[in-house]
Amino acid sequence: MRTALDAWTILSVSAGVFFFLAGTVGLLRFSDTFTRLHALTKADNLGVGLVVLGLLPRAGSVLAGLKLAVIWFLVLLAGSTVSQLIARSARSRRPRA
Amino acid sequence: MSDFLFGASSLVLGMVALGLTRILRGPDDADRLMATLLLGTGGIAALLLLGAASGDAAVVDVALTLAVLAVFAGVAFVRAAPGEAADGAAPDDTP
Amino acid sequence: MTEAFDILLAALILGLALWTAIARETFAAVLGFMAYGLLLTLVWVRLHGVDVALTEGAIGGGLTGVLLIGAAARSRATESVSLAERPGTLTRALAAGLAAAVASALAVCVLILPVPAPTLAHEVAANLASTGVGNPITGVLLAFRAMDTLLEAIVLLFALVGVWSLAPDRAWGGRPGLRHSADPNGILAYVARVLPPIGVVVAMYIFWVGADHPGGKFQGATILASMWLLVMMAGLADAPPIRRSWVRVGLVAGPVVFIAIGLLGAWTAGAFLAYPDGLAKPLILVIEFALMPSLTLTLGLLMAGAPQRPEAP
Amino acid sequence: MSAATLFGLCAATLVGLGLYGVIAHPQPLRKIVAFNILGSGVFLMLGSVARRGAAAGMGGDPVPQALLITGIVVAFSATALAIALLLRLSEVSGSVTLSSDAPAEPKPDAGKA
Repeated sequence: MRTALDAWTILSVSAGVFFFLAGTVGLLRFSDTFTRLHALTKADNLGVGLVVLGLLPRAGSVLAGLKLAVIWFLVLLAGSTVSQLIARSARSRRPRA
Repeated sequence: MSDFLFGASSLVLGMVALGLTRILRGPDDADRLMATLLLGTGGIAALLLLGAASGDAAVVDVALTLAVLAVFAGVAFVRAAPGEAADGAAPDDTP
Repeated sequence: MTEAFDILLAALILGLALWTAIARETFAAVLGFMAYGLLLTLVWVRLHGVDVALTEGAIGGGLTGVLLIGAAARSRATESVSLAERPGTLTRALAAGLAAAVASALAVCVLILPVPAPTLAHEVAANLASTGVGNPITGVLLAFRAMDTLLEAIVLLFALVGVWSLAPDRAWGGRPGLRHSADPNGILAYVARVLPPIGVVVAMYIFWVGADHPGGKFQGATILASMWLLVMMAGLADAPPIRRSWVRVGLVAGPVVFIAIGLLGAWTAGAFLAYPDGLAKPLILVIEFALMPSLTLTLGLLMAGAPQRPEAP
Repeated sequence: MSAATLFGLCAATLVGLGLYGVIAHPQPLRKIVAFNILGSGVFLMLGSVARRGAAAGMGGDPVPQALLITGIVVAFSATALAIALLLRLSEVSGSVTLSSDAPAEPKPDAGKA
């Protein structure tokens, strides 16, 4: 049981780390603001999400697990609204192409 | 297991830190802000991993605080951006 | 593995501090500072100061960043003028020399610190039971060094009075800051409706666990003040005019209760801010409950800034 | 090297960087940021001392840690006051500069209120 849980944590956390890698590469390599924004939100949603999923079985109590889930939800909320706000502000400031 | 979690935490931190070179390069303020936001998210993930690695349950509360406040940098940016007439800046202050 | 993490963290912090010192654009420097604040939170966790990490995350990562971003955006127009005033080479060389000397002296001090490090942890551990709280930091803040906490709350009030005193005459007593208007159906208004209820719950949780685990009134009040600020920035509510008596009463209520309990201690327990035997825990709770709303109000109004608009008729 | 020593040395460098910025940077807002870096260097040094004092089952000496919390809040209130001063200065004079012979013309409509 213990090994299975550990394997799950390793798998899920590694996948989360991969999405942070993807987010960083996207932020550095993509060509304009909007595509970079797209890369960024992947790290938010999936990176933190998978890390939270990986750590969930290790949370000692229901409250600790709930806190992890709330953190994920808050990161999702912040990521989606802030990316919308940035995109709108970037579009309104850019000269009409 | 704790070594793995520490390693994952270092990796996340190192990668989002690489993303910080966007603050150096810009070109737009929005791009710079994105690098800070990525660091914010990565910081939350790194904290969670760090807390699990060291077995200190209270670290999750720190991540929780950061997550609640994560939207603020973006909101302040939009509110302060030129073109935001409500903030007193001239609306035609665009580059 | 932990060594590698620490070295990476230290290198990142130094790099970001250097960036804020040399960046040409103020906005880029401010963003660098926000990232710096976040990494500092990780450092506090590594130094086993989770209470400090909570404070740093809430204040350094949240409130200070919002203040700086707003100021950077407004001072952008005059940036080039200020850059032309760079001090001469001699001044900068002298400044660099002084900074290097101070940094080296401090580094030497760090390296020659006494080896069995002096600590008050044993004293705190021995006396914590008499306060009834389980979190040693809360014990220090509200029992052993309660005077510091009282004065800190008063310093915050003084800072707010200082900010208010910068109001133009016509706006005195009016509403702080500029009015934000927003599309009521926009995304900003949406997040300002969804987030605050969650934020209030998190703030109360952080406040409540502060008795036995890391947390407490400052961290909780900071989150509450941020939620209030979000609602104001989204244009859903306006800042209150500072002449309102509920604002004034709310601001001083917490410190007044604190001082009253302190005086009570002088009368019943023989010293200012001493608690009578067996009553420490309830009195600490009363102080925390009284301070929390006052701190929220103070922090929120500090963020809102000086009054700029006369109260609408 | 222990984490406490590492971050202690890091703190000494931060104090140096912040001090240089406070003296050498011409722009007031940058001075405020540099002041915050300087302050956080001091806090970090106290934090490293607190970590060295770990005993009695606590991860660090709680007394300096509690003082740190007080310090961070006070530093924030000083920053808020400084920024309010800065904004008022730019409102009154039309420019943000500490130089006594400001090159920028004051706005005609924003005289000393």
